[in-house]
Amino acid sequence: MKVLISMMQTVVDTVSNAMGSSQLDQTSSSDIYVVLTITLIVWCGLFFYLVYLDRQVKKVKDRVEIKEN
Amino acid sequence: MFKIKASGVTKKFNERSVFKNIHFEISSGQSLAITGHNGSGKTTLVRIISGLMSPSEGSVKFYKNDNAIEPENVHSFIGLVGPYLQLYHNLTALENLTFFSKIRGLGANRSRILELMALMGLKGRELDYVKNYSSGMLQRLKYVFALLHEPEILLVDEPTSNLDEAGSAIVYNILKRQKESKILIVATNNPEESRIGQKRIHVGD
Amino acid sequence: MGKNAFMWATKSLIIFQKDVQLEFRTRFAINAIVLFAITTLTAISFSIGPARLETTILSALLWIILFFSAMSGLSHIFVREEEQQTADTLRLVTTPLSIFLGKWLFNVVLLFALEIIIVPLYFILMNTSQSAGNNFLLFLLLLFWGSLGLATVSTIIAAIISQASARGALFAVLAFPISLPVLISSIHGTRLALEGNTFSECLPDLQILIAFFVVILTVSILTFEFIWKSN
Amino acid sequence: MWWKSLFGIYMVLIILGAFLYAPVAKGLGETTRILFFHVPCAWIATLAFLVSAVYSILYLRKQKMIHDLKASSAAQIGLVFTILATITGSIWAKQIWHSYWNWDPRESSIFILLLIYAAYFALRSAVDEQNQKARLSAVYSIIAFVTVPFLIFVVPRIVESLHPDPLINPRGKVDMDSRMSTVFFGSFVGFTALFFWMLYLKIQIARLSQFKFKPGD
Repeated sequence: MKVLISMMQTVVDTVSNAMGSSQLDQTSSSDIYVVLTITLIVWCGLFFYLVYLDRQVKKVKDRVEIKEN
Repeated sequence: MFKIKASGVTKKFNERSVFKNIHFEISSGQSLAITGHNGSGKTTLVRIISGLMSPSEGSVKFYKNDNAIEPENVHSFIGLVGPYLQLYHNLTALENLTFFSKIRGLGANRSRILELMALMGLKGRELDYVKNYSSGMLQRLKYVFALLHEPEILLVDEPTSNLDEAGSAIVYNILKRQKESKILIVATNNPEESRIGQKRIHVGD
Repeated sequence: MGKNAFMWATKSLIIFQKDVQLEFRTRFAINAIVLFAITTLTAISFSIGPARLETTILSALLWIILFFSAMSGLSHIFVREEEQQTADTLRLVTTPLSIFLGKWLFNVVLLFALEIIIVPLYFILMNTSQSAGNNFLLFLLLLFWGSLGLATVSTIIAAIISQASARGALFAVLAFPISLPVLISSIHGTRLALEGNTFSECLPDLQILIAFFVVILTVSILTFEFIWKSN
Repeated sequence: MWWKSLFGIYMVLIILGAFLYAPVAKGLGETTRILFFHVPCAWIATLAFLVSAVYSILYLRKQKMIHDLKASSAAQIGLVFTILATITGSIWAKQIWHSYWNWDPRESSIFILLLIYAAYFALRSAVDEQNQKARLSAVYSIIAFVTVPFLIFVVPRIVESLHPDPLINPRGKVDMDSRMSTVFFGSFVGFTALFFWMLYLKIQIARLSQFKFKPGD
């Protein structure tokens, strides 16, 4: 899981500085990366919360299954 | 020859089960007494048998000469007397009963209504508004309502509630006659009355 | 099918008759609905004074008054049965289908009775220009199908809230989204009719009103049985 | 477990695509980016309503509480997405028409859906007995479901009837070139998968919370 996060981080950095360096002068276009990173952060937060929930549900479900049968 | 067969009847309200798989089978000429203290679910069971309420599990089936009667036709064979049943207060007794007899497809049936009202000791009170009836008179009127269509199956929840001596005597007589050739189900917490039923079911605890 | 089609038709008529008889005794629903409409109407016409409204506002206002009058009066038919605990007696006596149709018929007649009083009064009080143009027959047609749709929606939603405990404003909250197709089409159609457009221009609205009425009546008949059976 | 992380990466690609890969529609500038999130939200709102209505029909047919549980879970998620769609919609309208709300047909239909969800939950909270709550809300969601198709014909008339002179509506049908539409449909698929995953989780949690656990175990 740790590997996954670091991988995504590198993707974002490479993309942003690849684009950023060539278009530093147009301030308006650099704003788009702010929005992009915020969206990515929001998505990562949501995604990890869902994965966390998924694991919790699995844990509780196994415990219930054991008790039922 | 009528038969009621209840199998595995269970009722749950928000996870609290009022009673669990109740079985009984009665045919014409037999009677059943449902006993239990207040709040034990007697009324719920009566409501389920009469079709007012469906059970959480199990079923109540009705047979006429051993072939099943579809649920929507069952109501024409059932007469129910119960404290929770109300008649239309703003109509007179006669208007109430004419409506019920017409809706049951028996037409105005005035003679039958008057005869039954006389039997229940309500002679001369036909044109009074039901809201002016005392609770005892109302209970008697409910019997007239229940017996209007000569039901094969008579369900009575607390037969003599609010009734005086004379009223109870009339009711016992009716129950006895119903028992002879048809089906009678009585729900009561008064032990003396529960002896009316040949078979017995205890509900609660 | 013929025989029992006749049977539940007569049964619903009997129930309708009983409800009319009861209504004449108490006059509860008719008072609520007519008084509401009249007070709203006078309030509006008082506030606009001599001004002459644009047809858009005129038609929108008419249908809003009709909708909220329906909301104030059309729920009694079911709520009264539950409150006086006569619903169980009715459940014992006949099938849900004839009960629904009887109650539905009562609401339709009640709404039409209201409209006979309110619509003429509306056009008088709102001093609409009696220009020869406006197509009154078309308006009546729209009014007819629109009210049928509105009465059907009110009846089925009244049945739902009569089983719920907290009633209050729930009736309008539940009924509004469902009646939107009726309200929008009839407001739009009435505007066209009042502006004197021909029948063919109003046809789409009319078709929607008729289609909606047929669909909502069928769905109500199919689902009423589940509402009515308390378990 | 692995397909979930795959889905995670997929959505990251969609987001990257939305911001970097897809071109902007003419005349709308960067604001078109919101298209990739606003429209799927509206789609999920309708999809959730459909799923809820289907489970409601199943509940009425089979009288099993599990169906009611699924119907209300789908409706809850649907409500969240309807609110999201309404907010993103009005932000976008603010950019293009300089006003947060002007009853554009799309805005009105989403708003009506919001009304239906609100009414659905108002009804659920007004009934306390479990079976009755399930039954009445199931019937209501079926009736509401039947009304929705009519709204598609009827809603465009709101604009005409409320302010007859048709509004300038540059957005109209956004013409998409191939790059834009790939990201757009990718986002659709992604959001639909997200919805069903959330639905699965919500249903499991609701089912499990019915069991009473003693503090010990």
